[in-house]
Amino acid sequence: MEEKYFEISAEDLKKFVDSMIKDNFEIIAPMDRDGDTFYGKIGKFDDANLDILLPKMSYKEYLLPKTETLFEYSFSGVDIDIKDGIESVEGKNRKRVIFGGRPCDAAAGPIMEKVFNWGYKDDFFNERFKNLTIVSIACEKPDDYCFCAEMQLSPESSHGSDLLLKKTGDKYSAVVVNDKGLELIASYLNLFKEIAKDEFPPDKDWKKIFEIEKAKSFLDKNFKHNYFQDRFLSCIGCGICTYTCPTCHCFDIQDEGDMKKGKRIRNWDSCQFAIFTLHTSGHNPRNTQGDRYRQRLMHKFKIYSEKFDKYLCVGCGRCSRNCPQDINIKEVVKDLTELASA
Amino acid sequence: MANIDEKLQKIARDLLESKEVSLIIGYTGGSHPQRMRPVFITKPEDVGRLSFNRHSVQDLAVFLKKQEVKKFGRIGIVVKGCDEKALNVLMQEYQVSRENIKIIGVECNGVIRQDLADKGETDLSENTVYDKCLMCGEHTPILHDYLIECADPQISMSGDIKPFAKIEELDSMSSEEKDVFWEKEFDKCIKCYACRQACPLCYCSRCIVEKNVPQWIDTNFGKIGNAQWNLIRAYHLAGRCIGCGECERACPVNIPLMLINGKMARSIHDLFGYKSGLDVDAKPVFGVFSESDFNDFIK
Amino acid sequence: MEDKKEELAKTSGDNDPRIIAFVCNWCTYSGADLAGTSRMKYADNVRVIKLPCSGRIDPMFIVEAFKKGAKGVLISGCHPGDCHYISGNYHSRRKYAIFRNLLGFLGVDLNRVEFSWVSASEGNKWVHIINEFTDKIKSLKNGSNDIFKK
Amino acid sequence: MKLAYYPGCSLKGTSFEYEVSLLKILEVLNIEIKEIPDWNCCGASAAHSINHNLSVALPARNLAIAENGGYESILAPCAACSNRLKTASYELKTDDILKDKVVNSLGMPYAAGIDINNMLEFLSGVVGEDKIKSMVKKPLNGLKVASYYGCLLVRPPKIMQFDDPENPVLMDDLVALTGADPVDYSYKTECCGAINSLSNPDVVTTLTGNILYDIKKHGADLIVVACPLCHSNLDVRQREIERKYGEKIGLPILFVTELLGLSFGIDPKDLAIDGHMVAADKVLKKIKEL
Amino acid sequence: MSRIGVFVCWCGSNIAGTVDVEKVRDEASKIPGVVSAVDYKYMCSDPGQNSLRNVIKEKNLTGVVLAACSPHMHENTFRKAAIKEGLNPYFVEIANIREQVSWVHDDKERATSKAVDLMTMMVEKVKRDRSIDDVKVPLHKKTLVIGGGISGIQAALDIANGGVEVLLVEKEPSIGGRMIQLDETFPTLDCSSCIMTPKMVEVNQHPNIKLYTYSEVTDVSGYIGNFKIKIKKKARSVVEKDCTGCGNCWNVCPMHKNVKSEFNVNLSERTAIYVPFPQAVPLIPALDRAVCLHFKKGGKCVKCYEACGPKCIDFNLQDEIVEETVGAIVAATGYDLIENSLYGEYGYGKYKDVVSGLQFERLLSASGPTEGLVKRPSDGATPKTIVFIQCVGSRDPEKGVPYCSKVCCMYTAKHAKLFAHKVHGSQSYVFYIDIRATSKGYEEFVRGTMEQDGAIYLRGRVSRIYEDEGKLIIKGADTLSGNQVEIAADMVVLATGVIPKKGSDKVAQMLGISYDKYGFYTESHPKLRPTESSTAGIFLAGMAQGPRDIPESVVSGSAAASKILGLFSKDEYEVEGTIASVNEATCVACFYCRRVCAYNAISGKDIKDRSGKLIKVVANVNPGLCVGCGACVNACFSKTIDVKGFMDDQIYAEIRSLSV
Repeated sequence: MEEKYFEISAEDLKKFVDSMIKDNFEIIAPMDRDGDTFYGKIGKFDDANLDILLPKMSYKEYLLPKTETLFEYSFSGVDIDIKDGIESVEGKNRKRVIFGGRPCDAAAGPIMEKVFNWGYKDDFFNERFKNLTIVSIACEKPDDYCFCAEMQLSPESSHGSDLLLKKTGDKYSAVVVNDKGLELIASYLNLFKEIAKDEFPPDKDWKKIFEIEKAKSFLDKNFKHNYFQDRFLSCIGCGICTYTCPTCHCFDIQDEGDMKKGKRIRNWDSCQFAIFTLHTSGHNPRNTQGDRYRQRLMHKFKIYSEKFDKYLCVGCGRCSRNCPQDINIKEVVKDLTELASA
Repeated sequence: MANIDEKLQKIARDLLESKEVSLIIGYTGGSHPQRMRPVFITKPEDVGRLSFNRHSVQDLAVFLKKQEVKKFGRIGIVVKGCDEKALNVLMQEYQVSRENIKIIGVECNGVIRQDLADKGETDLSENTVYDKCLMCGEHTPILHDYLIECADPQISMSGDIKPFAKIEELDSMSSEEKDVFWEKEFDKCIKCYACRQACPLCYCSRCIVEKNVPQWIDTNFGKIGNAQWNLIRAYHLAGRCIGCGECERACPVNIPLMLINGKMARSIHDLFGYKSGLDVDAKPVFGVFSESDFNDFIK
Repeated sequence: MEDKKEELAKTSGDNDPRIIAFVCNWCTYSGADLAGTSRMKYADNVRVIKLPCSGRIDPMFIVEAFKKGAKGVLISGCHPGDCHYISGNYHSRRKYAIFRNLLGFLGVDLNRVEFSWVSASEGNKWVHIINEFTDKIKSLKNGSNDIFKK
Repeated sequence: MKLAYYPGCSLKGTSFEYEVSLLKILEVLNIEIKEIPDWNCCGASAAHSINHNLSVALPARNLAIAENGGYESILAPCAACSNRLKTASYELKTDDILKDKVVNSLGMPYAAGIDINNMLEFLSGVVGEDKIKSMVKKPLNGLKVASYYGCLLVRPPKIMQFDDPENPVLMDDLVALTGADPVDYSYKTECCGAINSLSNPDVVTTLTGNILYDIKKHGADLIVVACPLCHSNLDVRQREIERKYGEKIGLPILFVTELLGLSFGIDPKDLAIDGHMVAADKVLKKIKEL
Repeated sequence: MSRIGVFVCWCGSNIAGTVDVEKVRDEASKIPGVVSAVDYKYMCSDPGQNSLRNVIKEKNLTGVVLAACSPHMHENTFRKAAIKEGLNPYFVEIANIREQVSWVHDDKERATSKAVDLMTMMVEKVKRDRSIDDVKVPLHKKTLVIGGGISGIQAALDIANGGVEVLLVEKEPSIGGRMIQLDETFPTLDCSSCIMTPKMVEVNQHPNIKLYTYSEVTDVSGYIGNFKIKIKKKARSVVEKDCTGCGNCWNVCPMHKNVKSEFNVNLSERTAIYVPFPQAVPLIPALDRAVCLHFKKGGKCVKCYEACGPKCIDFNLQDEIVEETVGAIVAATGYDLIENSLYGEYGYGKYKDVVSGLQFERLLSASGPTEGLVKRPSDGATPKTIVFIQCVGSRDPEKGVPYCSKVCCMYTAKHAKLFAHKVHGSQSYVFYIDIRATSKGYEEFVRGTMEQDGAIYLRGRVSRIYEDEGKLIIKGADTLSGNQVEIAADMVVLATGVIPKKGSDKVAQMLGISYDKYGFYTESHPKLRPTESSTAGIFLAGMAQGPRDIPESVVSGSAAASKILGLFSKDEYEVEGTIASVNEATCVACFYCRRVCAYNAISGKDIKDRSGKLIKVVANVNPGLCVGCGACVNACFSKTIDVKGFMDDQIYAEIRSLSV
């Protein structure tokens, strides 16, 4: 469908959200907790913190939960009873809304969707993704860790959002990207005022400090470059980068249970863990943290892009902000582009 | 400040030039002026990168458990008093040998909490440092081959702030109330194991959570799996944790891990009179016993 | 939080709680055998798991037993000084003391965990401990409302 | 090093000679000590027989004042004072619960870190034998001096950590520095009767008599002490003892600081030697003739 | 896939009366992996065992669970039956449904459900059982005895007489130890050297005993049956095989002043080349290089060499290391006396006439410095009054040791008695705390000292001793009369307490045996294994274990000997295979396992690559020493070590199999 443009006052936005909550929507928004901000279910509009640049974690877990039960089984004697986990996927009623996320987080959804539908179609992911409506708010002031512009997005990108809001003074301009977005506001149209496309504030010119293609060209040719081993001596393999990343999506499948019953689950996993590639023999093809960090760079900036023509990174900068040893991916990618030129 | 850096650099240069060590682990400037990051210097000409200040929060001893770092053989390491205690435990537990390590001790009167530093905090005061700094008993590293004196003044204490006061608060709660508190905290856990990875003393090559015959710890990120993980982590560090607080600092979801570690340290001290990391020659508290150990809880 | 309190209120004592006992082979298991040969009677809620020595009884077994749904866990070995393996019970005693503090700090009701020294000649002590512990577990209002509840 | 000085009551009263001679020799030695401000009673022998907490809190207050004043070391010339200060410090170092209680009651912080010296430890440890030796201008060659230690300096050994508790020699070593000959005898640490002097003088004359006659038998010219109470018993009761046993003693009792002062060539008057009961005239004359 | 057989025993009505055995059997048959479930009246009977064996054979079982009586009753019976059918015995597990179910519960339904639970647990355990082979350790039938005192000598003789080769290692130039220093022995007053010397000679002449005097054990490795030891023979400077013991050398040695005789406890001098005492065994002198003029003055003095007929003095002899392999070791390192100088108030060292008990033995001894005449060390005068002080160091937690030294009461009574016999008209005073005289004839002996020999016993302590006009003034308390006493005496004898031999802790560390906080070696069990150390194959004897008198020392030496002869009566030492094992891939060598192992069974092992380069060190379990207690498993953070027969996954399976 054609994009549609609206305007809504700050006051009406609050009404919009509070009405949705009253109408049994589950609204996931940035919320303050323990001195930080995380996504969480809000009980009212005022619970949300829309001033924060980015919550500490992405809202990945609403697409790929930390732990997902694929199926459950139980024994009675030698008979086995199996229950499919898809039956209990939550949010089927299409009433879950991510509200107040940023364009980078929103862009992560379609990036992950490609993985979960490449060859095997992952019902669990698709069921959740289909039922999630995403209302994002454009960033006004990205910080030094942000590099979405370099990642072919921008602080104002609507890519991946169903509805994107831009704050202009004390009101918001809104662009409805698709039917899902339109459907969401359909019942609340009285709060929105449709405007013409040219009344919608144009995107600013966001500066880039490197060209990501150059980084890829370095990665293409330098698998064994010393840079990786030297630079990531300081990596302790904690995996925070992957767990806070909106696009990292690796998981591990485990069986849990006893002699009577059990379940097969999949849990988040991280390529930064030594055990991730450890073979039964004891051999580990990615034996150093340098190897493992390189893998993350390769996957994000080379392997994924070769398959899907996009990068597996939205430039949100979470991995840098949260790294306990201050490894800054923006610096790292910039290093790669410089090495490519050297 | 510059003075400290110069001294550090001089020591590092001498050590590298004389080939007494092949690697120096230290601090250098980070993503922004209030952040420091680890740096690994192998060439004398690079020592200019070394620096130290009140933002040097990391416990660099954590790197000594990395195979990639061990490969260097003889290593020089910059440590604060708290970090040095980790070296002592590593030596007690045969993970590091004294001959292979040159300890460049830096006197420290506290480091600024990273969450505040990220917001621009630069003042060193009782409101800006970690709780561990407020009750630090080892401003000067216990063992050191070199010692660089402190540039920062001692923090004055108003008495209003009681470090780890939450421990006493929890101690006074009923088990239901404690349960409610911890269930909420553990619910946040995303099992990234950053607490483990950031810990200088979690050096097992195969962590117990990675052992699956039997599956000691549930793999799920649910209530039980998370609680089990946090329990075993605390238990395995009881009597060993030296309170550097790296686990809590690393935790991306802000679980107050130092409450548990602190409680364990207190219990160990109360029951066995032992404090971890103070004496490299001491026998670890769970490596010995006394016939007169606490027995009241046993019928 | 509210839900939880309600849940707590609803849970009443358990009439047939399961108790898992981890015991050493030489003292407590023999003590339990002695209770049998002496035909003493005691509560049948307990399931005994035999190990060589209390030195072998890992505190994490307690957690596994809770996870499986046990309402109470008993650990029992030789009296101090009597360990068949010289010092196994001494080493474990340190661990239990700390692990118990840890469980308590994390909100586990410590009434659910019992430790005892029962010698091979103390069949009556075994009976007494099992009966008393079973009664205690039965009387707990919120039998297993903690992080390891089923 | 900043040195604090805790005089206690004796040095301001009955044993003023001790303080006078101390300050005089320190002047000569060019060592500065500062009397701690607002000091209070150490509790002496009374407090600890009545209230244990009080017996620790009283000395602890003096220690805390000194410590908070930035002093690293404190001198308590009186043996009873140094004994109480050391005992309090020891108890606070080894008992965290008591420490919490006491520090609370003091209303000021106290880390139990300050070093406590009795007079002999101060002279040989802080001042140093070399320095003392260098100041000896009038060597007391040939003078026979018996050092009497008494009990408070050495007991209980676990806390006092002073020399060999059964056979101390620290004071004898100081005597030797002056050129005098230390006299060995058997009653160095025997009881002088202490505070019984007031309630039960008969005990004191017996015990002190044993000490005095033994020293006399070993041919000493004079006795040095480092304890006001010892001094008082040996000095004040001497006439009475002579009467009781009908045998002359005539041994002057000097504080160790006075003896050092004499060897430094200080005028006996400036050392207040004329303040004692047993006159030291003969000895002073002997010194003069040396 | 497991093929488990479950056998439910009725034990007549003992089990079947309370437990529904058919129900247990039926429930068993429903468990995946169970291929046979039967019940039988008496499983332990011959027909019962035969049916068990038949099922093992017919169904080709991989595991057996018996729901029956306690494993302490019949586990062995059923395991033996399994072995006969070729099944590894450790695949047999017992669910105890008699002692712990039917005999202790009444409610049949609930008892049955408990029995089902216990049976199920064992099925899950047996599924995870691994084949375990018992460990057989070959025995090297030779014994090392460390220490040539009475207990070491007794052990050596008994073992040698049993036909086993013995290496007896003594640090001093002669064997004999403390006992040969003593004069007469309580309570019989037979002369110590009269009863000791023949034993010493027997040792020297015994074909099965190899004597190493002036030697020390410097290294011990290995384990029961196979200890590799190194003995350092210190350079004696005398060629032993040529020496005749004539004495010409020591008679000409110019160094006869200033070197105190250790044997006479500093009461006399000895020469640089010397035998410690005339009856020394072997009667071969040793040259003390630390004091010898030849070594101090650049080789000038060669008087002894010149005097020596067979020219067996060789100044160039070097320390020699002998390597041996033994199967068992006896540690009999003996004792020393507490340092008397701890008691400044007694003036030991200051007053010559204050002596220790051992010194007084030498003063009494006919072979001593005074040829048996009691004389004061200071002036050689005969003392008329002696004060004996008991418990010097013993029973004194403040300055000495808290324990009782056991022999002092008796030897003091003996001293007072002998003094009375030797010096007529003399008087003894004994200060004591309690009199402990509990063996045969001991109490009578002490009574005799008091009553016939007139020793005055004063119950109390001495506070101070000082010299006054040639007399020792002893000030003390008599707590029975409540009086202070002051005694003027000619001599004082301190009944000094005993402590372990200096350096015995080093020996213990070398042997890997444990010792208590005083340094006495600890027994494997204080009551039931009083002669075994905590380490298999190492036995204890004599005062090294704690204070004891001569008869007890002899008994302990013989006890150690009988244990060793028993051990060596077989060719192999067999230990159960249920021992710990290490996963070398995941071990990080923190060695908490080694710290908690009471059996010294864990050591470090180097893992090397093909080129011999060290990759890492890991913990390694010595099968000869491990007893499978599992303390190491509990200490291991990464669960890298596990104990066979009680593996972690088995215990978890037991827990997880329960129905709750």
